Amino acid sequence: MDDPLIVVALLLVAGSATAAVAVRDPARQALVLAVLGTVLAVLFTVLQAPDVALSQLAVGSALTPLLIMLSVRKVRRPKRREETER
Amino acid sequence: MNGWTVAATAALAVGVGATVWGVATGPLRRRVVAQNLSTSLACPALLLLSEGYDRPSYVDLALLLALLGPVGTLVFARLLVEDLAADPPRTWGLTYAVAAFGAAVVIAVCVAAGPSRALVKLLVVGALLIGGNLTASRALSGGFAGSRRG
Amino acid sequence: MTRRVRLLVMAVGGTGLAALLVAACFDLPRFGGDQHPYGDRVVRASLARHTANTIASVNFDQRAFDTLGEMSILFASVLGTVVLLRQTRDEHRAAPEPEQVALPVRRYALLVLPVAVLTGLYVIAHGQLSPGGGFQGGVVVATALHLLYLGADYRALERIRPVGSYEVADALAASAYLVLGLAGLVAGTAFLADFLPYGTFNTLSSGGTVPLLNAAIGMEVACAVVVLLANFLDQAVEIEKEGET
Amino acid sequence: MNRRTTLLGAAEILAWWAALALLWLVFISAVDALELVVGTSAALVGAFAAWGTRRAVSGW
Repeated sequence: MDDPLIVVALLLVAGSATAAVAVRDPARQALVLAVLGTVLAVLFTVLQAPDVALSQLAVGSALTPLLIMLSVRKVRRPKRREETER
Repeated sequence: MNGWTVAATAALAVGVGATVWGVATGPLRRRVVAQNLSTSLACPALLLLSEGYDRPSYVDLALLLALLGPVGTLVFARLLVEDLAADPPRTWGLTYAVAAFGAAVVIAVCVAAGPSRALVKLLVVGALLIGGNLTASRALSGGFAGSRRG
Repeated sequence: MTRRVRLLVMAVGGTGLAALLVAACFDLPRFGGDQHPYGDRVVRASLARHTANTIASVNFDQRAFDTLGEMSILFASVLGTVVLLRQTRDEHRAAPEPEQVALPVRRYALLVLPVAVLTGLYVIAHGQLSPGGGFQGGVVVATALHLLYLGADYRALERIRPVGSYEVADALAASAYLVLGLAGLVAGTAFLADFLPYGTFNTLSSGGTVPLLNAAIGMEVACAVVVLLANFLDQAVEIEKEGET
Repeated sequence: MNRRTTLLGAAEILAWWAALALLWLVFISAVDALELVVGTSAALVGAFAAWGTRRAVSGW
Protein backbone atom coordinates (compact mmCIF):
# COMPACT_ATOMS: atom_id res chain seq x y z
CA MET A 1 0.00 0.00 0.00
CA ASP A 2 1.33 3.50 -0.61
CA ASP A 3 1.18 4.62 3.01
CA PRO A 4 4.21 6.95 2.85
CA LEU A 5 2.45 8.87 0.06
CA ILE A 6 -0.72 9.29 2.12
CA VAL A 7 1.31 10.32 5.18
CA VAL A 8 3.23 12.97 3.19
CA ALA A 9 0.01 14.33 1.69
CA LEU A 10 -1.68 14.47 5.10
CA LEU A 11 1.34 16.23 6.64
CA LEU A 12 1.36 18.79 3.83
CA VAL A 13 -2.36 19.49 4.31
CA ALA A 14 -1.90 19.76 8.08
CA GLY A 15 1.05 22.14 7.64
CA SER A 16 -0.61 24.45 5.16
CA ALA A 17 -3.91 24.44 7.07
CA THR A 18 -2.13 25.51 10.26
CA ALA A 19 -0.27 28.16 8.28
CA ALA A 20 -3.58 29.41 6.85
CA VAL A 21 -4.82 29.92 10.40
CA ALA A 22 -1.54 31.36 11.73
CA VAL A 23 -1.15 34.01 9.00
CA ARG A 24 -3.24 37.06 9.93
CA ASP A 25 -3.00 39.41 6.92
CA PRO A 26 -5.84 38.61 4.43
CA ALA A 27 -3.67 39.03 1.31
CA ARG A 28 -1.02 36.65 2.64
CA GLN A 29 -3.74 34.31 3.86
CA ALA A 30 -5.13 34.13 0.31
CA LEU A 31 -1.70 32.96 -0.85
CA VAL A 32 -1.60 30.23 1.80
CA LEU A 33 -5.18 29.24 0.92
CA ALA A 34 -4.18 28.80 -2.72
CA VAL A 35 -1.35 26.47 -1.70
CA LEU A 36 -3.71 24.66 0.70
CA GLY A 37 -6.10 24.11 -2.20
CA THR A 38 -3.38 22.59 -4.35
CA VAL A 39 -2.18 20.33 -1.54
CA LEU A 40 -5.76 19.23 -0.75
CA ALA A 41 -6.20 18.30 -4.41
CA VAL A 42 -3.06 16.17 -4.19
CA LEU A 43 -4.41 14.49 -1.04
CA PHE A 44 -7.73 13.68 -2.73
CA THR A 45 -5.83 12.24 -5.71
CA VAL A 46 -3.71 10.08 -3.41
CA LEU A 47 -6.90 8.83 -1.70
CA GLN A 48 -8.26 7.84 -5.14
CA ALA A 49 -11.01 10.53 -5.32
CA PRO A 50 -10.21 12.26 -8.64
CA ASP A 51 -13.59 13.99 -9.02
CA VAL A 52 -13.24 15.72 -5.65
CA ALA A 53 -9.64 16.62 -6.50
CA LEU A 54 -10.78 18.12 -9.82
CA SER A 55 -13.43 20.21 -8.06
CA GLN A 56 -10.86 21.44 -5.53
CA LEU A 57 -8.42 22.30 -8.33
CA ALA A 58 -11.00 24.10 -10.43
CA VAL A 59 -12.27 26.23 -7.55
CA GLY A 60 -9.25 26.56 -5.29
CA SER A 61 -6.51 27.44 -7.75
CA ALA A 62 -7.91 30.56 -9.48
CA LEU A 63 -11.49 31.34 -8.43
CA THR A 64 -11.13 31.59 -4.64
CA PRO A 65 -7.93 33.69 -4.77
CA LEU A 66 -9.62 36.07 -7.24
CA LEU A 67 -12.67 36.50 -5.01
CA ILE A 68 -10.58 37.05 -1.86
CA MET A 69 -8.11 39.44 -3.50
CA LEU A 70 -10.92 41.53 -5.06
CA SER A 71 -12.59 41.82 -1.65
CA VAL A 72 -9.25 42.77 -0.05
CA ARG A 73 -8.73 45.41 -2.74
CA LYS A 74 -12.23 46.84 -2.21
CA VAL A 75 -11.85 46.96 1.59
CA ARG A 76 -8.32 48.34 1.55
CA ARG A 77 -8.85 50.94 -1.17
CA PRO A 78 -9.92 54.03 0.89
CA LYS A 79 -6.99 53.57 3.32
CA ARG A 80 -4.56 53.06 0.44
CA ARG A 81 -5.96 56.17 -1.27
CA GLU A 82 -4.68 58.54 1.50
CA GLU A 83 -1.17 57.12 1.29
CA THR A 84 -0.82 57.69 -2.42
CA GLU A 85 -0.73 61.22 -3.75
CA ARG A 86 -4.21 60.94 -5.40
CA MET B 1 4.88 1.66 -4.14
CA ASN B 2 6.50 1.41 -7.57
CA GLY B 3 9.16 3.83 -8.77
CA TRP B 4 6.69 6.43 -9.95
CA THR B 5 4.93 6.81 -6.61
CA VAL B 6 8.28 6.95 -4.81
CA ALA B 7 9.32 9.81 -7.09
CA ALA B 8 5.95 11.49 -6.51
CA THR B 9 6.37 11.13 -2.74
CA ALA B 10 9.84 12.69 -2.94
CA ALA B 11 8.62 15.55 -5.15
CA LEU B 12 5.73 16.23 -2.77
CA ALA B 13 7.71 15.95 0.45
CA VAL B 14 10.73 18.00 -0.65
CA GLY B 15 9.30 20.35 -3.28
CA VAL B 16 5.77 21.09 -2.20
CA GLY B 17 6.83 20.91 1.45
CA ALA B 18 9.38 23.66 0.85
CA THR B 19 6.79 25.80 -0.93
CA VAL B 20 4.35 25.41 1.98
CA TRP B 21 7.11 26.67 4.29
CA GLY B 22 7.98 29.43 1.81
CA VAL B 23 4.41 30.67 1.49
CA ALA B 24 3.79 30.70 5.24
CA THR B 25 6.86 32.73 6.26
CA GLY B 26 9.17 35.40 4.94
CA PRO B 27 8.65 38.55 2.85
CA LEU B 28 5.73 38.89 0.43
CA ARG B 29 7.93 38.51 -2.67
CA ARG B 30 9.09 35.07 -1.45
CA ARG B 31 5.52 34.02 -0.67
CA VAL B 32 4.20 34.76 -4.13
CA VAL B 33 7.14 32.89 -5.71
CA ALA B 34 6.45 29.96 -3.35
CA GLN B 35 2.78 29.95 -4.43
CA ASN B 36 3.82 29.88 -8.09
CA LEU B 37 6.30 27.06 -7.50
CA SER B 38 3.77 25.04 -5.48
CA THR B 39 1.56 24.55 -8.54
CA SER B 40 4.57 24.04 -10.79
CA LEU B 41 5.73 21.21 -8.52
CA ALA B 42 2.32 19.67 -7.74
CA CYS B 43 1.52 19.22 -11.45
CA PRO B 44 4.52 16.92 -12.17
CA ALA B 45 3.68 15.05 -8.95
CA LEU B 46 0.17 14.44 -10.31
CA LEU B 47 1.67 13.21 -13.59
CA LEU B 48 3.90 10.79 -11.66
CA LEU B 49 0.87 9.60 -9.68
CA SER B 50 -1.17 9.06 -12.83
CA GLU B 51 1.67 6.92 -14.21
CA GLY B 52 2.26 5.18 -10.86
CA TYR B 53 -1.41 4.28 -10.40
CA ASP B 54 -1.61 3.38 -14.10
CA ARG B 55 -4.76 5.51 -14.51
CA PRO B 56 -4.57 7.70 -17.62
CA SER B 57 -7.73 9.56 -16.52
CA TYR B 58 -5.64 11.29 -13.80
CA VAL B 59 -3.77 13.16 -16.53
CA ASP B 60 -6.87 15.41 -16.72
CA LEU B 61 -6.07 16.49 -13.15
CA ALA B 62 -2.52 17.44 -14.13
CA LEU B 63 -3.87 19.18 -17.26
CA LEU B 64 -6.25 21.29 -15.20
CA LEU B 65 -3.57 22.18 -12.64
CA ALA B 66 -1.12 23.12 -15.43
CA LEU B 67 -3.85 25.34 -16.88
CA LEU B 68 -5.25 27.03 -13.74
CA GLY B 69 -2.14 27.11 -11.54
CA PRO B 70 -0.48 29.98 -13.41
CA VAL B 71 -3.87 31.78 -13.61
CA GLY B 72 -3.94 31.81 -9.81
CA THR B 73 -0.45 33.29 -9.72
CA LEU B 74 -1.48 35.91 -12.31
CA VAL B 75 -4.34 36.86 -9.99
CA PHE B 76 -1.88 37.49 -7.17
CA ALA B 77 0.58 39.27 -9.46
CA ARG B 78 -2.21 41.50 -10.76
CA LEU B 79 -3.86 42.37 -7.46
CA LEU B 80 -0.71 42.66 -5.33
CA VAL B 81 1.03 44.93 -7.83
CA GLU B 82 1.35 47.84 -5.41
CA ASP B 83 2.74 45.68 -2.58
CA LEU B 84 5.17 43.91 -4.91
CA ALA B 85 6.30 47.12 -6.60
CA ALA B 86 8.55 47.91 -3.61
CA ASP B 87 10.84 44.86 -4.04
CA PRO B 88 9.80 42.69 -6.95
CA PRO B 89 10.73 38.99 -6.68
CA ARG B 90 13.93 38.11 -8.54
CA THR B 91 14.31 34.31 -8.23
CA TRP B 92 14.85 33.22 -11.81
CA GLY B 93 17.28 30.44 -10.83
CA LEU B 94 14.67 28.62 -8.75
CA THR B 95 11.98 29.05 -11.40
CA TYR B 96 14.18 27.60 -14.12
CA ALA B 97 15.15 24.69 -11.83
CA VAL B 98 11.50 23.84 -11.18
CA ALA B 99 10.68 24.23 -14.89
CA ALA B 100 13.55 21.83 -15.71
CA PHE B 101 12.22 19.34 -13.14
CA GLY B 102 8.77 19.59 -14.71
CA ALA B 103 10.24 18.98 -18.16
CA ALA B 104 12.17 15.96 -16.90
CA VAL B 105 9.03 14.44 -15.37
CA VAL B 106 7.00 15.07 -18.52
CA ILE B 107 9.67 13.43 -20.68
CA ALA B 108 9.93 10.44 -18.33
CA VAL B 109 6.16 9.91 -18.33
CA CYS B 110 6.07 10.36 -22.13
CA VAL B 111 8.71 7.66 -22.57
CA ALA B 112 6.70 5.36 -20.32
CA ALA B 113 3.46 6.16 -22.17
CA GLY B 114 4.89 5.23 -25.55
CA PRO B 115 4.01 6.79 -28.93
CA SER B 116 0.22 7.42 -28.93
CA ARG B 117 -2.33 10.22 -28.54
CA ALA B 118 -1.67 10.08 -24.80
CA LEU B 119 1.92 11.12 -25.55
CA VAL B 120 0.71 14.24 -27.34
CA LYS B 121 -1.63 14.99 -24.44
CA LEU B 122 1.30 14.75 -22.02
CA LEU B 123 3.31 17.10 -24.23
CA VAL B 124 0.42 19.57 -24.18
CA VAL B 125 0.34 19.35 -20.38
CA GLY B 126 4.11 19.88 -20.29
CA ALA B 127 3.93 22.89 -22.58
CA LEU B 128 1.14 24.46 -20.50
CA LEU B 129 3.03 23.72 -17.29
CA ILE B 130 6.36 25.25 -18.31
CA GLY B 131 4.84 28.11 -20.30
CA GLY B 132 2.55 28.95 -17.41
CA ASN B 133 5.32 28.74 -14.84
CA LEU B 134 7.62 31.08 -16.75
CA THR B 135 4.85 33.55 -17.66
CA ALA B 136 3.62 33.67 -14.08
CA SER B 137 7.10 34.37 -12.73
CA ARG B 138 7.54 36.99 -15.48
CA ALA B 139 4.28 38.59 -14.33
CA LEU B 140 5.39 38.50 -10.69
CA SER B 141 8.65 40.29 -11.39
CA GLY B 142 7.05 43.37 -12.89
CA GLY B 143 4.64 42.17 -15.55
CA PHE B 144 1.90 44.52 -14.35
CA ALA B 145 4.10 47.54 -13.69
CA GLY B 146 1.79 49.82 -15.61
CA SER B 147 -1.52 48.90 -14.03
CA ARG B 148 -2.50 50.95 -11.00
CA ARG B 149 -6.23 50.53 -10.60
CA GLY B 150 -6.26 46.73 -10.91
CA MET C 1 -40.57 32.53 26.43
CA THR C 2 -37.63 33.76 28.47
CA ARG C 3 -34.12 33.00 27.36
CA ARG C 4 -33.81 30.18 29.89
CA VAL C 5 -36.92 28.39 28.59
CA ARG C 6 -35.65 28.68 25.03
CA LEU C 7 -32.32 27.20 26.11
CA LEU C 8 -34.17 24.34 27.85
CA VAL C 9 -36.15 23.52 24.71
CA MET C 10 -32.94 23.64 22.66
CA ALA C 11 -31.21 21.34 25.17
CA VAL C 12 -33.99 18.75 24.98
CA GLY C 13 -34.01 18.81 21.19
CA GLY C 14 -30.20 18.66 21.11
CA THR C 15 -29.90 15.64 23.36
CA GLY C 16 -32.58 13.81 21.36
CA LEU C 17 -30.65 14.49 18.15
CA ALA C 18 -27.37 13.44 19.77
CA ALA C 19 -28.88 10.16 20.98
CA LEU C 20 -30.23 9.34 17.53
CA LEU C 21 -26.91 10.18 15.85
CA VAL C 22 -24.92 8.00 18.25
CA ALA C 23 -27.37 5.12 17.78
CA ALA C 24 -27.07 5.48 14.00
CA CYS C 25 -23.27 5.53 14.14
CA PHE C 26 -23.18 2.15 15.84
CA ASP C 27 -25.03 0.58 12.89
CA LEU C 28 -22.64 1.96 10.26
CA PRO C 29 -20.37 -0.63 8.56
CA ARG C 30 -16.87 -0.90 10.13
CA PHE C 31 -14.42 1.76 8.89
CA GLY C 32 -11.75 0.50 6.50
CA GLY C 33 -13.24 -2.94 6.09
CA ASP C 34 -13.76 -4.62 2.70
CA GLN C 35 -17.56 -4.73 3.07
CA HIS C 36 -19.20 -1.58 1.66
CA PRO C 37 -22.99 -2.05 1.29
CA TYR C 38 -23.59 1.45 -0.13
CA GLY C 39 -20.59 1.33 -2.49
CA ASP C 40 -21.57 -2.05 -3.92
CA ARG C 41 -25.16 -0.94 -4.59
CA VAL C 42 -24.04 2.35 -6.18
CA VAL C 43 -21.51 0.68 -8.48
CA ARG C 44 -24.03 -2.00 -9.46
CA ALA C 45 -26.68 0.63 -10.29
CA SER C 46 -24.27 2.84 -12.26
CA LEU C 47 -22.92 -0.11 -14.28
CA ALA C 48 -26.48 -1.22 -14.97
CA ARG C 49 -27.09 2.21 -16.51
CA HIS C 50 -23.82 2.12 -18.52
CA THR C 51 -22.31 5.10 -16.67
CA ALA C 52 -18.54 4.64 -16.38
CA ASN C 53 -18.01 7.38 -13.77
CA THR C 54 -19.88 6.18 -10.64
CA ILE C 55 -19.71 9.64 -9.03
CA ALA C 56 -21.45 11.15 -12.07
CA SER C 57 -24.06 8.40 -11.84
CA VAL C 58 -24.66 9.24 -8.18
CA ASN C 59 -24.68 12.99 -8.83
CA PHE C 60 -26.90 13.06 -11.89
CA ASP C 61 -28.86 9.83 -11.84
CA GLN C 62 -29.35 8.09 -8.49
CA ARG C 63 -29.33 11.31 -6.40
CA ALA C 64 -30.21 13.83 -9.11
CA PHE C 65 -32.69 15.46 -6.73
CA ASP C 66 -29.80 16.49 -4.41
CA THR C 67 -27.99 18.02 -7.38
CA LEU C 68 -31.16 20.00 -8.08
CA GLY C 69 -30.78 21.32 -4.52
CA GLU C 70 -27.08 22.10 -4.99
CA MET C 71 -27.80 23.94 -8.24
CA SER C 72 -30.51 26.07 -6.67
CA ILE C 73 -28.17 26.84 -3.73
CA LEU C 74 -25.58 28.16 -6.21
CA PHE C 75 -28.30 30.07 -8.09
CA ALA C 76 -29.67 31.62 -4.89
CA SER C 77 -26.21 32.58 -3.60
CA VAL C 78 -25.32 34.33 -6.86
CA LEU C 79 -28.72 36.04 -6.72
CA GLY C 80 -27.90 37.20 -3.19
CA THR C 81 -24.53 38.55 -4.33
CA VAL C 82 -26.17 40.45 -7.20
CA VAL C 83 -28.58 42.08 -4.75
CA LEU C 84 -25.94 42.86 -2.11
CA LEU C 85 -23.22 44.15 -4.44
CA ARG C 86 -25.48 46.33 -6.57
CA GLN C 87 -24.51 49.97 -7.09
CA THR C 88 -26.32 52.08 -4.45
CA ARG C 89 -27.53 55.65 -5.01
CA ASP C 90 -24.54 57.31 -3.35
CA GLU C 91 -22.02 55.43 -5.47
CA HIS C 92 -20.90 56.28 -8.97
CA ARG C 93 -19.27 54.12 -11.59
CA ALA C 94 -15.80 55.21 -12.77
CA ALA C 95 -14.86 53.81 -16.14
CA PRO C 96 -11.89 51.41 -15.76
CA GLU C 97 -8.68 52.74 -17.34
CA PRO C 98 -6.74 50.67 -19.87
CA GLU C 99 -3.75 48.97 -18.25
CA GLN C 100 -0.29 48.34 -19.66
CA VAL C 101 0.51 44.63 -19.30
CA ALA C 102 3.83 43.05 -20.25
CA LEU C 103 3.63 41.56 -23.74
CA PRO C 104 4.47 37.93 -22.78
CA VAL C 105 1.75 37.95 -20.12
CA ARG C 106 -0.83 39.36 -22.56
CA ARG C 107 0.15 36.90 -25.28
CA TYR C 108 -0.03 34.02 -22.77
CA ALA C 109 -3.52 35.09 -21.67
CA LEU C 110 -4.80 35.41 -25.24
CA LEU C 111 -3.29 32.02 -26.14
CA VAL C 112 -4.44 30.06 -23.08
CA LEU C 113 -7.97 31.49 -22.92
CA PRO C 114 -9.39 29.43 -25.83
CA VAL C 115 -7.48 26.34 -24.65
CA ALA C 116 -8.99 26.74 -21.18
CA VAL C 117 -12.49 27.19 -22.66
CA LEU C 118 -11.99 24.00 -24.70
CA THR C 119 -10.66 22.11 -21.66
CA GLY C 120 -13.69 23.24 -19.63
CA LEU C 121 -16.05 22.01 -22.33
CA TYR C 122 -14.06 18.74 -22.53
CA VAL C 123 -14.42 18.23 -18.76
CA ILE C 124 -18.17 18.92 -18.96
CA ALA C 125 -18.76 16.65 -21.96
CA HIS C 126 -16.85 13.69 -20.46
CA GLY C 127 -18.46 14.00 -17.04
CA GLN C 128 -19.89 10.52 -17.12
CA LEU C 129 -16.76 8.85 -18.52
CA SER C 130 -13.71 10.26 -16.75
CA PRO C 131 -13.25 12.37 -13.61
CA GLY C 132 -14.96 15.72 -14.12
CA GLY C 133 -18.48 16.84 -14.81
CA GLY C 134 -20.68 19.88 -15.04
CA PHE C 135 -19.54 21.61 -11.86
CA GLN C 136 -15.79 21.36 -12.48
CA GLY C 137 -16.00 22.13 -16.20
CA GLY C 138 -18.30 25.09 -15.63
CA VAL C 139 -15.87 26.68 -13.20
CA VAL C 140 -12.98 26.14 -15.64
CA VAL C 141 -14.87 27.84 -18.48
CA ALA C 142 -15.81 30.78 -16.24
CA THR C 143 -12.23 31.19 -14.97
CA ALA C 144 -10.95 31.01 -18.54
CA LEU C 145 -13.02 34.06 -19.52
CA HIS C 146 -11.39 36.07 -16.74
CA LEU C 147 -7.96 35.40 -18.17
CA LEU C 148 -8.80 38.41 -20.34
CA TYR C 149 -9.11 40.58 -17.22
CA LEU C 150 -5.77 39.25 -15.99
CA GLY C 151 -4.06 39.52 -19.36
CA ALA C 152 -5.46 42.87 -20.40
CA ASP C 153 -7.85 45.08 -18.41
CA TYR C 154 -11.41 45.16 -17.16
CA ARG C 155 -12.56 47.29 -20.09
CA ALA C 156 -11.62 44.52 -22.54
CA LEU C 157 -13.40 41.91 -20.41
CA GLU C 158 -16.56 44.01 -20.23
CA ARG C 159 -16.64 44.22 -24.01
CA ILE C 160 -16.94 40.49 -24.56
CA ARG C 161 -18.93 39.63 -21.42
CA PRO C 162 -22.42 41.21 -21.47
CA VAL C 163 -23.55 40.41 -17.89
CA GLY C 164 -27.25 40.56 -18.78
CA SER C 165 -27.09 37.70 -21.24
CA TYR C 166 -25.07 35.62 -18.76
CA GLU C 167 -27.76 36.12 -16.13
CA VAL C 168 -30.40 35.01 -18.66
CA ALA C 169 -28.26 32.01 -19.65
CA ASP C 170 -27.87 31.14 -15.95
CA ALA C 171 -31.64 31.10 -15.48
CA LEU C 172 -32.13 29.18 -18.75
CA ALA C 173 -29.64 26.48 -17.72
CA ALA C 174 -31.25 26.12 -14.31
CA SER C 175 -34.66 25.70 -15.90
CA ALA C 176 -33.19 23.29 -18.47
CA TYR C 177 -32.21 21.03 -15.59
CA LEU C 178 -35.79 21.20 -14.29
CA VAL C 179 -37.29 20.58 -17.73
CA LEU C 180 -35.08 17.49 -18.10
CA GLY C 181 -36.44 16.31 -14.76
CA LEU C 182 -40.03 16.95 -15.81
CA ALA C 183 -39.37 15.15 -19.09
CA GLY C 184 -38.94 12.04 -16.92
CA LEU C 185 -42.47 12.55 -15.67
CA VAL C 186 -43.80 13.10 -19.19
CA ALA C 187 -42.09 9.90 -20.32
CA GLY C 188 -44.04 8.01 -17.68
CA THR C 189 -41.18 7.36 -15.26
CA ALA C 190 -40.36 9.42 -12.17
CA PHE C 191 -39.12 13.03 -11.78
CA LEU C 192 -35.40 13.26 -12.73
CA ALA C 193 -35.40 9.55 -13.63
CA ASP C 194 -32.99 8.24 -16.27
CA PHE C 195 -35.52 7.42 -18.98
CA LEU C 196 -33.36 7.83 -22.09
CA PRO C 197 -31.68 4.78 -23.70
CA TYR C 198 -28.43 4.03 -21.83
CA GLY C 199 -26.30 3.70 -24.99
CA THR C 200 -23.07 1.68 -25.19
CA PHE C 201 -20.76 1.72 -22.17
CA ASN C 202 -17.86 4.18 -22.01
CA THR C 203 -18.97 6.27 -24.98
CA LEU C 204 -20.19 9.86 -25.02
CA SER C 205 -23.82 8.85 -25.48
CA SER C 206 -23.84 6.44 -22.53
CA GLY C 207 -25.74 7.05 -19.33
CA GLY C 208 -29.07 8.29 -20.70
CA THR C 209 -29.87 11.67 -19.14
CA VAL C 210 -26.56 11.90 -17.22
CA PRO C 211 -24.65 13.74 -19.99
CA LEU C 212 -27.60 16.09 -20.61
CA LEU C 213 -27.90 16.96 -16.92
CA ASN C 214 -24.12 17.40 -16.88
CA ALA C 215 -24.33 19.89 -19.73
CA ALA C 216 -27.15 21.81 -18.04
CA ILE C 217 -25.21 22.01 -14.77
CA GLY C 218 -22.04 22.97 -16.67
CA MET C 219 -23.73 25.89 -18.38
CA GLU C 220 -25.46 26.96 -15.15
CA VAL C 221 -22.23 26.90 -13.09
CA ALA C 222 -20.25 28.71 -15.81
CA CYS C 223 -22.81 31.52 -16.11
CA ALA C 224 -23.32 31.74 -12.34
CA VAL C 225 -19.57 32.11 -11.71
CA VAL C 226 -19.26 34.72 -14.48
CA VAL C 227 -22.10 36.76 -12.93
CA LEU C 228 -20.58 36.31 -9.45
CA LEU C 229 -17.16 37.54 -10.61
CA ALA C 230 -18.76 40.36 -12.59
CA ASN C 231 -20.31 41.76 -9.42
CA PHE C 232 -17.07 41.36 -7.44
CA LEU C 233 -15.06 43.02 -10.22
CA ASP C 234 -17.55 45.89 -10.54
CA GLN C 235 -17.29 46.61 -6.83
CA ALA C 236 -13.50 46.29 -6.73
CA VAL C 237 -12.61 48.13 -9.93
CA GLU C 238 -15.45 50.43 -10.94
CA ILE C 239 -17.91 51.40 -8.22
CA GLU C 240 -16.68 54.09 -5.79
CA LYS C 241 -18.22 55.94 -2.85
CA GLU C 242 -19.06 59.63 -3.27
CA GLY C 243 -16.00 60.75 -1.27
CA GLU C 244 -13.41 58.91 -3.34
CA THR C 245 -12.36 60.39 -6.65
CA MET D 1 -16.15 46.34 -41.42
CA ASN D 2 -14.85 46.23 -44.98
CA ARG D 3 -14.29 43.01 -46.84
CA ARG D 4 -10.66 42.72 -45.85
CA THR D 5 -11.23 42.66 -42.07
CA THR D 6 -14.15 40.24 -42.35
CA LEU D 7 -11.95 37.92 -44.41
CA LEU D 8 -9.14 38.22 -41.87
CA GLY D 9 -11.60 37.61 -39.05
CA ALA D 10 -13.04 34.53 -40.77
CA ALA D 11 -9.56 33.17 -41.44
CA GLU D 12 -8.64 33.66 -37.80
CA ILE D 13 -11.75 31.84 -36.59
CA LEU D 14 -11.07 28.97 -39.02
CA ALA D 15 -7.46 28.69 -37.84
CA TRP D 16 -8.49 28.64 -34.17
CA TRP D 17 -11.28 26.17 -34.98
CA ALA D 18 -8.88 23.73 -36.64
CA ALA D 19 -6.30 24.03 -33.87
CA LEU D 20 -8.85 23.53 -31.08
CA ALA D 21 -10.52 20.60 -32.88
CA LEU D 22 -7.09 18.97 -33.11
CA LEU D 23 -6.55 19.64 -29.42
CA TRP D 24 -9.91 18.01 -28.65
CA LEU D 25 -8.79 14.93 -30.57
CA VAL D 26 -5.70 14.83 -28.38
CA PHE D 27 -7.74 15.13 -25.20
CA ILE D 28 -10.26 12.33 -25.79
CA SER D 29 -9.37 8.68 -25.21
CA ALA D 30 -11.71 6.99 -27.71
CA VAL D 31 -12.65 8.51 -31.07
CA ASP D 32 -16.19 7.98 -32.42
CA ALA D 33 -18.73 9.94 -34.43
CA LEU D 34 -20.44 11.71 -31.54
CA GLU D 35 -17.07 12.72 -30.01
CA LEU D 36 -16.12 14.37 -33.33
CA VAL D 37 -19.41 16.27 -33.53
CA VAL D 38 -19.19 17.50 -29.91
CA GLY D 39 -15.50 18.24 -30.38
CA THR D 40 -15.91 20.39 -33.47
CA SER D 41 -18.76 22.36 -31.90
CA ALA D 42 -16.76 22.92 -28.70
CA ALA D 43 -13.78 23.98 -30.84
CA LEU D 44 -16.06 26.45 -32.67
CA VAL D 45 -17.08 27.96 -29.32
CA GLY D 46 -13.40 28.25 -28.40
CA ALA D 47 -12.58 29.83 -31.77
CA PHE D 48 -15.25 32.50 -31.31
CA ALA D 49 -13.95 33.12 -27.78
CA ALA D 50 -10.42 33.58 -29.18
CA TRP D 51 -11.62 35.91 -31.94
CA GLY D 52 -13.72 37.94 -29.50
CA THR D 53 -10.88 38.35 -27.01
CA ARG D 54 -8.37 39.43 -29.65
CA ARG D 55 -10.81 42.07 -30.91
CA ALA D 56 -11.62 43.19 -27.36
CA VAL D 57 -7.92 43.62 -26.56
CA SER D 58 -7.01 45.39 -29.78
CA GLY D 59 -9.92 47.78 -29.20
CA TRP D 60 -12.66 48.27 -31.78
